[in-house]
Amino acid sequence: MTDTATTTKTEAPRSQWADVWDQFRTHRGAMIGAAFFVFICLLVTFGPMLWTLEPNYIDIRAKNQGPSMAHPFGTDQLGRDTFAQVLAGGRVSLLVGVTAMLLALFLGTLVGVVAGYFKRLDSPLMRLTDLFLALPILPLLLVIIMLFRDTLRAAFGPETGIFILVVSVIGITSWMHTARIVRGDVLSLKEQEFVLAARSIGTPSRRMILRHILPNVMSPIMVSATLGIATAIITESAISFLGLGFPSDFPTWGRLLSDSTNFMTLNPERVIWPGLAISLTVLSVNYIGDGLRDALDPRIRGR
Amino acid sequence: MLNYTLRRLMFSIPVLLFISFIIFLILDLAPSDPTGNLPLTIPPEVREKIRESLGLGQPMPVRYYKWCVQFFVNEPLNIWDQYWGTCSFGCEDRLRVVSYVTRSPVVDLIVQRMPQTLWVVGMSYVVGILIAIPIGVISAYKQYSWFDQTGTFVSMVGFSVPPFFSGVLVIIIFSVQLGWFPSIYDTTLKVVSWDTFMLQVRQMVMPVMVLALQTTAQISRFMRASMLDNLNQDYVRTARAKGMKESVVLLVHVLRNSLIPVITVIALGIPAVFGGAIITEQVFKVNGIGQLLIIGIQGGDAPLVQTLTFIFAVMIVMANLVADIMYGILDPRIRYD
Amino acid sequence: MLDDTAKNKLIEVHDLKMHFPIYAGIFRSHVGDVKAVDGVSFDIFEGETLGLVGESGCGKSTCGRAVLRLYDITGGSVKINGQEIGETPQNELRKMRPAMQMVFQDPQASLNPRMTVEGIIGEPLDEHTKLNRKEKLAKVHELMDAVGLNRTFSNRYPHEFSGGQRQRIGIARALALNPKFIVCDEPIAALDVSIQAQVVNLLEDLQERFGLTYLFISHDLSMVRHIADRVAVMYLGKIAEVAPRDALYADPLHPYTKALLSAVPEPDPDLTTEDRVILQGDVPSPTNPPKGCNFCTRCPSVMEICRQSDPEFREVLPGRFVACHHFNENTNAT
Amino acid sequence: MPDGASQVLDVRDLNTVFRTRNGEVHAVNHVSFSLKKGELLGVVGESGSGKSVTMMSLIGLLPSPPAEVRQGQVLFDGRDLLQTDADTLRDIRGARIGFVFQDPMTSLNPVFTVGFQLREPLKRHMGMSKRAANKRAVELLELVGIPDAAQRLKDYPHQFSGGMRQRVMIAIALACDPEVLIADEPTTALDVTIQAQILELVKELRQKLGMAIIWITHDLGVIAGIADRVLVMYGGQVVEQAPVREVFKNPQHPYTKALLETIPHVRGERAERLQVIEGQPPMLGDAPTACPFRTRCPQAFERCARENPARATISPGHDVACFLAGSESADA
Amino acid sequence: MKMKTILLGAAAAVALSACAARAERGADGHLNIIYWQAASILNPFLSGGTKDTEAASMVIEPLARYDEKGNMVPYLVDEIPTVANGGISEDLTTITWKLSPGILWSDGTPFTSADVVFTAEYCMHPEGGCQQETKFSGVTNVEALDDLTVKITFDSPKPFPYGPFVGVESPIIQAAQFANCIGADAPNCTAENFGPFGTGPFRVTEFKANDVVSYEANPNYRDPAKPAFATVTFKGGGDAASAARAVLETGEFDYAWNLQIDPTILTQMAAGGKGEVVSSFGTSVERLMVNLSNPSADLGDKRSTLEGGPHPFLTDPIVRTALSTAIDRNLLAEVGYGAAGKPTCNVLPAPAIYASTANDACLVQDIAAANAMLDGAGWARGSDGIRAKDGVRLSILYQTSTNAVRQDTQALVKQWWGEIGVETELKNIDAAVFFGGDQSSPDTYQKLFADIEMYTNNFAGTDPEAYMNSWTCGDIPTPANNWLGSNMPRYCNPEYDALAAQMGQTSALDDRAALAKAMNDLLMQEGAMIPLIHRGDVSAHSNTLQGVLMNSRDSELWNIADWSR
Repeated sequence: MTDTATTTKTEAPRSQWADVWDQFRTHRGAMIGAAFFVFICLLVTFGPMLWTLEPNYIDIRAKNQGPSMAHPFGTDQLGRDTFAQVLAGGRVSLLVGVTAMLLALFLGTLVGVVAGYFKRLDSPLMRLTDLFLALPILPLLLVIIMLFRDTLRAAFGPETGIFILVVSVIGITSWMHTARIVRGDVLSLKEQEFVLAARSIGTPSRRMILRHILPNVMSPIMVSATLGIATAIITESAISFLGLGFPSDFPTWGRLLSDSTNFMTLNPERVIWPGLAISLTVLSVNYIGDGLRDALDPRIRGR
Repeated sequence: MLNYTLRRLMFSIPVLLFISFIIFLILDLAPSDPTGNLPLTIPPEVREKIRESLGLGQPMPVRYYKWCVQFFVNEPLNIWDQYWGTCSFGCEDRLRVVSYVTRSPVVDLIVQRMPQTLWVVGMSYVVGILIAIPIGVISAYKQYSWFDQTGTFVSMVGFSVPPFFSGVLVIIIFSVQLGWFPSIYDTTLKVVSWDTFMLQVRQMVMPVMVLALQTTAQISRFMRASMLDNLNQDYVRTARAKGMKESVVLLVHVLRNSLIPVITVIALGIPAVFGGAIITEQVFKVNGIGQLLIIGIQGGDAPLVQTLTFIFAVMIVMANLVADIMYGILDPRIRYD
Repeated sequence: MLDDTAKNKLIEVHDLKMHFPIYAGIFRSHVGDVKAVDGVSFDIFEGETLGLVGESGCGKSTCGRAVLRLYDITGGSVKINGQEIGETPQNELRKMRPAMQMVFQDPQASLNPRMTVEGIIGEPLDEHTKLNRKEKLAKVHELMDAVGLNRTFSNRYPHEFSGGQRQRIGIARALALNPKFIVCDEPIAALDVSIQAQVVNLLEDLQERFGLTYLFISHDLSMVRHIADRVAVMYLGKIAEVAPRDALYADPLHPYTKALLSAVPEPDPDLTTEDRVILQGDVPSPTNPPKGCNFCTRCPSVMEICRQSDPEFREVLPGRFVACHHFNENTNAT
Repeated sequence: MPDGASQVLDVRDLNTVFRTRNGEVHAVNHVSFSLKKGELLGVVGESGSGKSVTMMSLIGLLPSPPAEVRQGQVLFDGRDLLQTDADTLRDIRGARIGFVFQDPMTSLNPVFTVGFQLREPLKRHMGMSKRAANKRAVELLELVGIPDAAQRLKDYPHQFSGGMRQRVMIAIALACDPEVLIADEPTTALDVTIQAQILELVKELRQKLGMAIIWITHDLGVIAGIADRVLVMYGGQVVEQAPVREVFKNPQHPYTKALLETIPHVRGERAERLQVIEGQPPMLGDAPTACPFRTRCPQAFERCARENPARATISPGHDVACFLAGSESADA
Repeated sequence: MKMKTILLGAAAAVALSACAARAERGADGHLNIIYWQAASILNPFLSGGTKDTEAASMVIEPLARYDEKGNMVPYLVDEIPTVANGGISEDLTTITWKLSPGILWSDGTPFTSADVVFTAEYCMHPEGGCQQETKFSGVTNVEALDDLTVKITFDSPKPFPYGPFVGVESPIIQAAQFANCIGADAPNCTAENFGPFGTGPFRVTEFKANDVVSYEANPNYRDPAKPAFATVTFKGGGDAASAARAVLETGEFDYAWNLQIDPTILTQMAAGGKGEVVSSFGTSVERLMVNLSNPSADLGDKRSTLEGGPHPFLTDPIVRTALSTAIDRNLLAEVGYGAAGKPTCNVLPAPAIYASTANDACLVQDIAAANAMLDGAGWARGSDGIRAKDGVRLSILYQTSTNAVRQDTQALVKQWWGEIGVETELKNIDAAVFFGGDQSSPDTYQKLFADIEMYTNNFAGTDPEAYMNSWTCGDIPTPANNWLGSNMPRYCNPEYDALAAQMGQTSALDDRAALAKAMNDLLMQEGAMIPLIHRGDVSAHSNTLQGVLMNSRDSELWNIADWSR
């Protein structure tokens, strides 16, 4: 804030987000994480355009090969190109991660804000949250997938149907923590004087939430967003391992990893690539979360 | 405190009933038919008879009521009778919750599975916490040091590696290559002597390791954050101003305060660990609760799945309660009237 | 009442109650209330400043917010310009908001950190006027000038300003809709000594310029002495004494007012403070106020009756209201 | 100071710097002062004037990083505290130099009983047994005027009111009979009636125990009633130092004067309009090369922007850091 | 009727008893067996799962068993009844078993003909839900002529009357123990179903459903020197790869069952030297079932039934032939099965006398020929490369159970079919559901709500009659018969039915063989099924374990009494 009093030139507006970015930039882990995450997103988005090998193309003569010029990541037991599969799998895994996170975030924020803001809805909504928290997630997830797989498959096709299912199941079962955090923040925000100030102006609830509450709960939301991506990717891999996810010829990182564990001693690099992809993505996203948490913490950022 | 506990306990009854109803509802939608596993040669009339005997012909609320009676009345009575060797309220024709697939009472199956799950999952949790807390403390105290950075990295890797991968990896390293530990968990082993105890320890090492990695990863992060919060507090400065040693400041003043939120996380994590152990149980053939559940789900064994998921729900609700009570005990500021 | 009747009563608060329920026991039954404000009555005349003083936790801030109906009050009536707002639902109240505004204690917390100064000052205009963007900006700039802020900073965020400047932003926001009445809730408590005077002077200037009426809430008796025309002293949810400023500071009637005034340290080493009244003990909890006069636990001149019955709040001298048994006797005697 | 023997603490040319990402922040610049036995030294200044940081620097309580004590000496009992190793410093803290902090709500550890926290320094520094420490703790609580002391040892901080908590803090600071008590805004968070109680208590304790006290505050009123000597700080440096009467009756630094004029009074004449110090308090940053008050000083002239005035003694025990000090224009 | 097998069986029995009496019972300590599918019940009459019948086979025994070569071996009788020795009546309607004297149940009570009769009653009870009821098909009466003689009467001449009480799926349970468990009560007898008394070499000490069974040597076993192991653990759970690892790499277990994993992995594990992979060929054929009826979901109740009409394109024999020709069976065998799989073009590849050679042309993959065939039939490639004719696209939903090898096969087949312009969507269903027979699930293999499905089927023993009957018109699963039936392709050909009927009347082995071949060839030529691999069973045992004789026609544990270390 330096010499605001003496400057007379045109204002140099500095948004909070610029500050956040400045602080974020100083967190080395977070920067590396963000760079890697962007890199991996670009890679899986545009990679398949450059690396045009079909992930499902079987070249049985080239099975179980190590890395080579033709197959930089080697091939699997049917001679499919691991690199192409990791790219294709990454698309799905990241898409699942991001979409499920967005869904969970949307639900969590909605419930959290409404519960925190409207006193009368607080108790029922939080009971609902407790209820969801009390539901054993993985078992229920499995049951739900068993139940609705075919309906959705019939309606949207095998891939889209399962995608919708996996994403919504992960989303629906992981919004509660966000809701709790957001509610807590909203409750304390509500006591903040600027909200009181807005009320004394007569700002109606809708605008109050959009203008004052939501922008100020963005930070916990962003942090849970990063964690949400990581959790969703891991959960998808668990579902894949238990054989309830996407069709068998539809690669995801989780499936590639679980398929290749049996080849671990025979063909170690096959395990390494999807394993590395999952770990590094989760790691980078976690580091981004860490950096964001620091960057959004006013105590640290303040000065 | 007592009031609070009682109130929470009482409140948990409708919650649990409601949860059980939801679980019942979800499973009711499932396409699994208990007679589906009967041989195909059984004529339809007989099949129908069997369905009726299982209460399947009746409307949903009736079936739910029947299940409730079986689970909340008959099963506890049965445990009572088994324990005391008595026979109260007509123990002969008491209807029990019976698995569709194995035809044995679900509760017996669960009781059979409990020991190994408790051994492995419980131990891994304890081990994980014991490792996590010092890591969290040191990481926070030496924030941004190499130890902190390494700890952060390792715990995030631990969080990001799926157990079906790390499990197989440790099997290949420690069972196949080194031959130190068995890769298959022996559920029939009874600890009666030092040797059997060592056997038990050896067969637990790997699953405990894999599970503890995840626990450690999460709890050490919480511990670190909580320590960091507290290290900036005024009372820490007071303790230093009193001339207390750094070790006392850290391990007495800060640790106790930092543990309060972490205890909650630990208590709330218990059910998740049980649920999350499903994959680890598969990998090491521990055949505990998790594996039972998977089999139940795959086999369409509704009573089994329902009872198990409900038990998970009970555990979560109880863990919540314990967490809150622990909170009150550890933090004298919290006094639930 | 002297010539007070000639003045128009802008605010009339009668028997205002603001209770926060306490739930306890196994069934979360309602076992009692935190009586933050418990039967407070006062009037504020148009154009004057009523100082509301008291120690922390005495309910003065709650009282200020309840007067603006930021809370749904438990009981009593609040009239603004003769219009009862105690029972008005919030959506109807909205239309009346422009007339009554508030300045808050913490200049950091009272400004949305995610909004620019323009956004903050312009928010009331968005809500209550139909100005276009250009008119709005002009109005914002006008307001910024009025409170002594450089108008080129209108795109900046609150954290780029110092405490005193932030408080000016808050004041500009309160002024945006040309209010008649402003509740100043400890507007200077969070500011440095050298800045406090700036803000108080600003408030006085604005009052003069726009004919404002203030309810000035503060724990700082010396500042209140400076800005207020009349002063109300609150203790434990109730008003102990209301009096014109000079009379109150010269001759406090209520024992609590006396103690409060004598406890203020005087920045003069030569002033002997041997005759200071030092109260013993702490303020009782508003959950469980003492029986009788709520000051009876600390009062240096407590009598038997004080522990029995609650003294009536009454006018003992023209324009001077006190709730104390001492004055009940006096008035009875005379 | 002439009679060095009677000084318990002598601070010379202390500099403290905070390292932040945006460069170094010079929070304390060339601060020197001394403290005599049994004296109460008031330190006045607005927030950010460096008064708390100075006192923390003395005794190694600033977190490092980011804080770093750059240069200077802190002589206590014949040794330089800045050169002392951490262990010795710990032996001094709490035993020979006691601390009372501003916010009694957060300065006590919420999860330990008051008794525990009171016994800690006794066991640490005096090697007392728990029983002995307990006995002493009861005495201490009685000393600071907490009724029913033996019983209250078992209570947790949150069961005390704010004033009572500050009494506990004082008891802890006094536990080992320190030679110096540093009180950092001990009454700022308290209500006036409670503040009066605490001030009364401190006066009483001073008479009884006779230790030297450094009392940090921003409230000139408090200083006037309690201090022997006053240190006025602004922008990380000491701008004026004088006996208490001198400061109030014959202030020399423009800041001191302005500060005294802005304060409204409860008693005496009511000023129609408050005097103000225009502008904002300085932001700390680089080491000052000019007078920090120049931007707000009504009498500032060209030299003030060029040079940082050094403290000059204008009468015995009264020194000022202003080019105009002592000259006629200063009184204008 | 002269049965070679019987003579061979008798010879084997002699050979077996010769190498007995070598050791002392229980001398070799503990035996660890891992079945990666855990046993859920020990009563094979209530569960058709191999894991369950095999776990039970160590305890309860049939009267006679098949050895590893498919010969019948007497177990609880002294000799196999034949027409020659008078055990089978001349009109082939009765068979009389003479039980060996002196056999005791594990609880010490004598084994009598009453137990055999009871077992028949138990399984034939209409409400009992006996999984092995087909073993008793045609049986009108089972009676005890005396304590050691049982006579079984059939409703019509049975050229092959060894259904009841022969083989792992038809053991004898103790009448005394199961007396109260007959009919609808059968499933509720938990204690009995979890711990049946038996005449076998072991008895159950502890049963943990879906986890582990513990056995100890049966003190009343008829051969005092056997079994060599005092205790056995029968562990379940995990997956095939980890089971193989436990035997071949870590040596924790002595025997692992059904190692259907990638052959390269298995070879690599076996290289560890701790154990040995064994395989044997029975009658298992991995095949594609071609749905000849229309599986379109629009048909509602008529979906995948004959009433629903014929399949839009799979009824075209050229398409079916093309699909078959496009498959490289040798590669499938190599990739998925290694030594344990042979390419085959027959659904009945064994025993040798039944194996046809008429269809071996399909052993060679010929994409070009398949393309030519389709081109010739007017299936023209569209812009997306998928062939279509009259608006019908060659798009196939191809389902199977979840299993790594099957998924690999699916992927390969999908690629080959892609090369001939056929679009394939893969679907895999958990084995428990796929084979579960759940009425309400749409995913069972009987319902076949897909165009093509893949699984393995086989028959126990040596006689294919019942097996070949699977593809008669009467065996088509329909809603009317609760989808019961094994004619998954919905193949209905009077010519085939006539051959099947003829076989039921024929007793001469050579004639039967000729008929079976004819039926096989008919099925193949009509393309109702596309056989892929003649599969062997693959198991592994540790190097220290001796006496393992891999058997695909009975329980793999059939001779566990002879196992030793």
